[in-house]
Amino acid sequence: MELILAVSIGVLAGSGVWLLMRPRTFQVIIGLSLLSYAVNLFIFSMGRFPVGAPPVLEPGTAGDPASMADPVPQALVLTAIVIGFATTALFLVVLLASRGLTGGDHVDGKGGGA
Amino acid sequence: MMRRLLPYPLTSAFLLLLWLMLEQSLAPGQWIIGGVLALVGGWALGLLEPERTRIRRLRTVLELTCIVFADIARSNLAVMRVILDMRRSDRTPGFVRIPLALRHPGALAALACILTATPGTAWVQFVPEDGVLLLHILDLEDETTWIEIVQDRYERRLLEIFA
Amino acid sequence: MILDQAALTAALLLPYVGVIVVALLPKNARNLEAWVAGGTALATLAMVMVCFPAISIGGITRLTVPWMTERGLDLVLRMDGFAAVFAGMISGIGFLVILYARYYMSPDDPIPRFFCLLLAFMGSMMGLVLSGNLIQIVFFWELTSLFSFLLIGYWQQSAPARDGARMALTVTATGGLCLFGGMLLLGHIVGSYDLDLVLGAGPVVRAHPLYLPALVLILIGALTKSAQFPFHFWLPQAMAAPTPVSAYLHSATLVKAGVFLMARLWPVLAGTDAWFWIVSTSGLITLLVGAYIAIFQHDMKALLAYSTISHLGLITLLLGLNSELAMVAAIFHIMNHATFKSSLFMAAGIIDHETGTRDIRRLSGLNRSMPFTARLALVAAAAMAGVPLLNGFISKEMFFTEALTATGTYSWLHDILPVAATIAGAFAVTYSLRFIHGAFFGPDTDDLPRTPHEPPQWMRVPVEILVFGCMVVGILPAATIGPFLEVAVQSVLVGKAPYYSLALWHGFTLPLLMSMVALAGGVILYLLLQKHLNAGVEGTPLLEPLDGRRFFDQAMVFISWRLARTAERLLGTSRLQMQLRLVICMALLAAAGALYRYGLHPGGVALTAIDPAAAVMWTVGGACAISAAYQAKYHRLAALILLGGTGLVTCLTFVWFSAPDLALTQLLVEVVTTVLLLLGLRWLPKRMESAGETTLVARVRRYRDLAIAVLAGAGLTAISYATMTRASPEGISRYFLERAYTGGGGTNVVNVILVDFRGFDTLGEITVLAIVALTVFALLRRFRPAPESIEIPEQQRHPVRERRDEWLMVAAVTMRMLFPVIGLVAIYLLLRGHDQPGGGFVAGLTFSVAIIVQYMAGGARWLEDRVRVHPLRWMGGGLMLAAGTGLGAIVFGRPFLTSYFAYADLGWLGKLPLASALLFDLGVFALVFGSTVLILIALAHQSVRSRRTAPRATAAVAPVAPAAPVEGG
Amino acid sequence: MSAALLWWCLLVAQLLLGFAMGCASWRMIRGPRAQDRVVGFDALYVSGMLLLLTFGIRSGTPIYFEAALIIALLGFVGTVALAKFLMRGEVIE
Amino acid sequence: MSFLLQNLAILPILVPLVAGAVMIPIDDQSRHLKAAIGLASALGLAVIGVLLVLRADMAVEGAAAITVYRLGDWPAMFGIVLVVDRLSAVMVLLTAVLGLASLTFSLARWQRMGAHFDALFQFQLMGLNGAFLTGDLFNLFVFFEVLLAASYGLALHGSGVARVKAGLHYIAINLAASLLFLIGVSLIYGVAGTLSMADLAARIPTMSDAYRPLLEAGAAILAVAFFIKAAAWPVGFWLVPTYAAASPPAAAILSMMSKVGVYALLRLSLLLFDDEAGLSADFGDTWLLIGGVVTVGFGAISVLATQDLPRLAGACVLISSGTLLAAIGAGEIPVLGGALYYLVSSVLATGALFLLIELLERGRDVGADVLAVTMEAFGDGEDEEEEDPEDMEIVIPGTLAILGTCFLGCALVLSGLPPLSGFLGKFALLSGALNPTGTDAGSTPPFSGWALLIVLILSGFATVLAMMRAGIRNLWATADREVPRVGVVEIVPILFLLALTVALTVQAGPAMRFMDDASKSLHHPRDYVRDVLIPEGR
Amino acid sequence: MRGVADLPLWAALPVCVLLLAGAALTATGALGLLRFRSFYERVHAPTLGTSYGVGCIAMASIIFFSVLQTRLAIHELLIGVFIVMTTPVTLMLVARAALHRDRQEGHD
Ligand code: NA
Ligand code: NA
Repeated sequence: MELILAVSIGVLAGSGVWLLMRPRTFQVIIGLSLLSYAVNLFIFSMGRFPVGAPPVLEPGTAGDPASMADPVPQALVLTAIVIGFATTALFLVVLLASRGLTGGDHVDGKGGGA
Repeated sequence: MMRRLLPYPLTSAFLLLLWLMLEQSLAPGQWIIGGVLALVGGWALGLLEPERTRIRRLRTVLELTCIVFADIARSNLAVMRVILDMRRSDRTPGFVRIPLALRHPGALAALACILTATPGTAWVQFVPEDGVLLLHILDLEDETTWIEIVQDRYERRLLEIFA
Repeated sequence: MILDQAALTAALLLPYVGVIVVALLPKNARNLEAWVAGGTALATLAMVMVCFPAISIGGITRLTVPWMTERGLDLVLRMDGFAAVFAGMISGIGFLVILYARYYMSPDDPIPRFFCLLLAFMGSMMGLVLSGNLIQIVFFWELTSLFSFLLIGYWQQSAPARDGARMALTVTATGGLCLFGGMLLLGHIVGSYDLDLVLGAGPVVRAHPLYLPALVLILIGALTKSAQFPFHFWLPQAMAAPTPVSAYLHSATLVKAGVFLMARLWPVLAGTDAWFWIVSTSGLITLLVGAYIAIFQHDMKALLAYSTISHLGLITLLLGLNSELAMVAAIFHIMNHATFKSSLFMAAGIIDHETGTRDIRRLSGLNRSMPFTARLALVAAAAMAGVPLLNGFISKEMFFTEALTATGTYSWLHDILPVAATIAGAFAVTYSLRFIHGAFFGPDTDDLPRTPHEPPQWMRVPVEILVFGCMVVGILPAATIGPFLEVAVQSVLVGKAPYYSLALWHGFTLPLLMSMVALAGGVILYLLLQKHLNAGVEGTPLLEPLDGRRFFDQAMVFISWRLARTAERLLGTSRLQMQLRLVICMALLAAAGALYRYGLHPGGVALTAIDPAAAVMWTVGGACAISAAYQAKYHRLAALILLGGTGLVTCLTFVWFSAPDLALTQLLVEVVTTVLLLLGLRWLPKRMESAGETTLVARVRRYRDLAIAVLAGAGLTAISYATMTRASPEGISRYFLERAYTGGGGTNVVNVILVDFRGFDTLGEITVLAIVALTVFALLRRFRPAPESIEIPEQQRHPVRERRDEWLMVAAVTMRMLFPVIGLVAIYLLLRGHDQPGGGFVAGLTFSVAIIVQYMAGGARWLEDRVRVHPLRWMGGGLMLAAGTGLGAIVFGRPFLTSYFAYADLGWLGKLPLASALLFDLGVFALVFGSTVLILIALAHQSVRSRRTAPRATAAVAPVAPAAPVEGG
Repeated sequence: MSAALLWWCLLVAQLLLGFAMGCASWRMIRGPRAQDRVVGFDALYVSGMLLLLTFGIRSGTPIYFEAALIIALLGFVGTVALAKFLMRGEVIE
Repeated sequence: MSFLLQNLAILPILVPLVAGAVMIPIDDQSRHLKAAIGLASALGLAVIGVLLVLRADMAVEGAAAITVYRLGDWPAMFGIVLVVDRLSAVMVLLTAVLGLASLTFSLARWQRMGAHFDALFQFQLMGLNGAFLTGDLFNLFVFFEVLLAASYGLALHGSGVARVKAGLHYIAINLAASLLFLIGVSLIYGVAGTLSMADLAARIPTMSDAYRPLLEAGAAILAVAFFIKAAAWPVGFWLVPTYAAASPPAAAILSMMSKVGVYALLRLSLLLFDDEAGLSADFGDTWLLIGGVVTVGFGAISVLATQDLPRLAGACVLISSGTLLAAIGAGEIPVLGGALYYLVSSVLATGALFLLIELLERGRDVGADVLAVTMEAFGDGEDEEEEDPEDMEIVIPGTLAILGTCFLGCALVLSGLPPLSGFLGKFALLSGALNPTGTDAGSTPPFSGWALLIVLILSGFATVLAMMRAGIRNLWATADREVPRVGVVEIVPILFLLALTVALTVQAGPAMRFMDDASKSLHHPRDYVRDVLIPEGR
Repeated sequence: MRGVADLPLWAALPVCVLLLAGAALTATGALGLLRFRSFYERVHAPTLGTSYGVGCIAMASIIFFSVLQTRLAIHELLIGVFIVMTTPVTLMLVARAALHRDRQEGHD
């Protein structure tokens, strides 16, 4: 299972990195999104392997770290997801503004509709 | 007064039920919270000004429900067979136009739910001007059968309910 | 002692006080400004004189003001004899120059600036000579460069002034930087920057391995400042400055700073072969070349400038000879040169002022129209030529003596020295003759811009005083300048001053013969050159190709343009692709580099069994990701959909590995992002898959990128695999699991972390969201779509004439029904978040989806007629609520964000959880809702807005812009 | 006994649902037209949601219910937006 | 009062947060209200900054003067803490000063060039302060995002082709950097099990060998992220175009931004990889030195290669970043002390320069033309704003002379020429680098000393050349230009910043002592660790 | 928390059957998505999953949790309700959009 998750992270990251290096703004934004997934999973994987052990307590008890997923990476991923969402929105609007002002969708703002 | 307070009693009731099911609790506190939320939900819906819906005959509702469940079950099997046995060549998919008398949006939505939930029929277009519904049928043996099924089995009952 | 120190301080500060006073005076108060400036200079001179008695008996007046004491940099004012002589020269000649400038400068010039800069320069020179700390010397050194730059460029509207200033600063400031480095090294060698300590550490310094680098750096500084070969070329260009500036800076002060420094550090640095070779070679070449070039100048000021270079070369040469007597001669000549050269510049200025030209070829016979000035110039020029009975003669005699007796490691330089000295003397006679004869003698001319006549009396006074000085010193050296020279020499050589005699007549000696030969030779040379000079040819014979200025300009152009731009192009990039590529590669290299040291091996924890369903799931996710990467260029919609697929699989993974909160959040973000990207997709240009063949270069580039991408993916895989196969370290998470309920009052540990343990993160995170929403809003207000996407989308434009088709009607019924339902679910998620999966963020997103669905069902106009969301209020309110919850704790005397919770027992109604965290979460909810709606709706409104303006904007493009009915639902 | 039975059934069911996801994603990847992808996307969401439910059964906790509920309730929003985009060229008019 | 003092550490974050939050719903019409709130907040921040500096400096000789603020009253290891030491205090003060100046400057016209400028500005201050104060690695990420998000907004403030084009690059690269940041932080968490910087520093010396390679890989990836933010070569090409395109008040505050990356590297490298960090001691120092030197080199090239004033200022930021990186890499107490002094002076000067440039170039702003076209085509009537430059703009006499003097001041500081603090900063840095063990005779300077000496002298040379060229072209060679209309509120902030560099020069002794003390305590991180991890809180 | 092992056989049987039936229906539907040749045919395929596919699995879940927690846990019904409400919206709109696109391209 570790291998599957690790490979998945790698595949997502590789796809994202590939897109990141492409010349069209839309490719970049999709690449950033894919990379975000990869990074979120990566952060998540730092909590190791807790199948079926969500960090939700029974009222009035203390949780047992041995039988529960590490909640910290989860909290970190949550923050990362939110921030990723925000920055995706921002990047989208900036790429639209760039598209509007330069007439093209090249990352360097060159070219007309091509 | 009552109408101001509770413009959409059915919706509000549904919301209350929804709340209780979500909380999985019948505690008095949940009734109160659910009730308040249901009221507020009704007003919120009122902002969007949907057409008011009065459901008349509960018996017809029940009847229709049973019919639909049965139809869906049958269609499920039929479509499953179609998919698993692709070599069958006598299947002719196609469009069928069905004139409808139904105009109430809520009723139309209900019909859409029924037809979509039933495998084998797909709602494609409805033109309110002349009331023609365009359906796509996976296994169209006979157009008129389908027209009858829709008109007699579903539309008639919906007309009754949403009178 | 106190009085001396006070006077010393005043001597340094007075010029700067003067600067401030002059700067505050009104623009038109020309006389007042001159008075203030002149008064300041005189007062400064007076202060120097006050200090002198104590110094004349061999004392040193020191005053230390703490500055950056930790680094050995204090403001040390230190006056010894040498410094006093220089200070007197600076302030005295400064006063004369100010007096002269009062009459020289035109009323149209910005006078306050002139006097300000002049006084500031005087202050910097004072600071330089009175410094008792190496770094302080550099400090004032660079200040002199700076103010001389500003003074040379005083007439900033003239291109030569700008160019001259630029060149002067380039050379001298660069030299200053080298000097800085040299001084730092010297300080390092000595272990202190204090001048007295440094002066006492000569043997240590000369024996140190860093002596040579320090020496070279310091000498570069000194030689550039004193315009010594090969850095001599800037000085003539500086003649674009007003003549008083030339008289002051380029004769008496600025250029003397270099020789001052060499003399100052002579006890420390001199006495080695390196010193001898560098300094005396440079001096000798400068002496000869400067004098030679001076002969061929037609501009009086240029002639004087080259002669200055030559005389400075002489001084440098003397300093380079490693002999105490030569040092005496050098100091003496510094003084003499200051007097006669400034008077000559002033005379040239008077001529320029009264005739309108300085061109020796045009000037002629001024002896008749301005006889008094002519006499003065004649005397000064004679001093420059080294004619007996004038001061220049005596120091030149001393020079010749030194040239003959120079000792040290024997070298060929010693052989040619007497000859070279005589030749240089002859050249000096020649150019002096040319200066005098060319301008004042010969026939009258009426070819001048102005009719020449004597200048105002007060303009001549400074010249008179200086020339008087030349004569007095020349006749009675021992009685006049003797004591001062003695004090200076004693202080420089720290008590090791040799015997020397300041007399006019030493009998018939070899030096006298050399003087005579030089005088005669100079006259003969002048006569021989008559034809050439009268022809008025520009340029210097033989040295034409050695134009330092041209080299300099070319070098500058090369360095600052061609080299820098090429380097910037090669070493930098403005392309985003390359930048991102570099970012990725650097990250890869950094991680690989760090791992290289240890190697990376999988850890020892037993692997978890593979779950086939998860494997299938992830095959799907990976396929979606790769296809999205493949399709993103031509099939944007497909890429978007595939991205959603990957997102879903990610979300399922979160569930798989026990993170329900993450799954919820990811899911909602997924939904909102899809809508968001679709809203944006409308504005992107159409992209058709071109069948054109790709070039080889493009293909290679793609393979390179592919390799990088594969490496990046593999790297991340390796790291995460290595970590996952290592046991979890005993970290902080145990605490959270144990304390979440007892300390934080919630059972959903993740939520408790988010709103309590690490609520501060969440506060920051929602601020990010708010910021982004505001930015998006601001940016979209100025949004200008591309012309071709302003039009109605293709889908609505195509000539399919349909009957009025309420295609959304049926769907809209359901979508509207869902409005309260989704809202209810949102509140459900909000309220339970502290104990179960959910929470403010998820709830806020859900609530915003409820609104977005209505926007999609009814259209913006329709919905906003009925429901108006005020996103900004939600955002502001939410943020304030979240921050306010934290502030509440402060009110109760606890740190910010300290949480409070209790379960209120409401009897039969059940228990009501009361937690400050819920309030905080409510703030999160409001903010997330407001921000998401603001972003999405602002984007959606662009369609509405551009549609409103579309007919106007497209009118020029297409005559018919069909406006389809837009009301849906 | 019941545990083993349930375990096997869950495995088969999850594999079947995984297969369903695979088919749906195939449609998303291959198209051929945008509407095919959208339909595939919708089917992927439903299959994923069902997978979640089976996973809830497998782990014996109801804690994943909300995630499934959210897919059921809001999964359609993305699809509707896509459909609207296909139809009208913009999502919100 | 004690109430305020007790919570002094949180105020630099809280004050701008509340000010920004209050401003969000306020209508853009009520600019004066927003300006008042913003100025009040900035002034308050300046006062708080002064108090923090005073408090941080109060400690007795030797003892670290560290204030720890436990958010949520959780123990430091588990909750997030704010840590005020000399370094963070001085950074907060610097931020406040720069913020005050740019905000005042913006009142003349830039405040009106786009929506929500004031709120974004406050959030920018909040993000900067948070990044300087936090003692938690992930919280550092969050505040990085806050300040970056705000900087995106400010960099794009006013829109226009140049800004949007540069902004797109800026955002794309910083998003990539943020992802690297996340990878680094989470990897460190994955092997160290903690996020608190102090706790991390306590764990590293005894860390098991199984974890160490991954820890160092995480730190290396994190360092790349910080290198990007610090605009080091070859990952810093975004800086010059972005800063050059940004509106002046934004650029001025952004000049603080690149220092955040430097700050993070400084803080973490010294805290986590000190001499006691076992195998990881001095991890990455060489690369910091190399990166810094190369960055200064590239900055010097850029300085020479540009004709354009804003780009020139941006290149100066590069040089200053590189210098600081190299100084950190040198790893000596006196070098760092000098570097901190240099940092303060160069930030003040670049801030002033960015503000000044717009005044010098006023009247030929290409961006403004584009803006006008945009508004014409898509003016929405009620939501576009372009009032006349009004009351704020009182034309002052001698404008050109004042501008010239200001430019001269900036140029002097940036090129390290006397008499302003730039020279002293370079001197302090270099004397420290050449005499790391004090000014006792006989030792040979270390390699880093030579590197710094050469690099600083060459970059000084380049800056002098470029500044001189620019000054001549913009102030001298344009005799017939019309005098730009400059308001008092625009010139006062510039003079204020330059006055501070003068104060820094005059008070070089105390300032340097403070910086050396800061450097000393940074090089003895065990005190920091001990003070932060004191078991307090609930 | 009690888990899979605690379920009595009488409850496990219907749960198993329902699970398998639901999953099989959904899988068949997805297969149809793969195998049908025209778009309008493919639209039908997912409805297998969205009708009784969801129904069966939700019912399995209801039985499972009700027995396990010894109380009626019927909230899974909501999933069914929501699916039934929302699927028509999507499929209707997608089919309509496809029709529109086909007509635009002249296949009317
Ligand atoms: Na939550
Ligand atoms: Na270190």
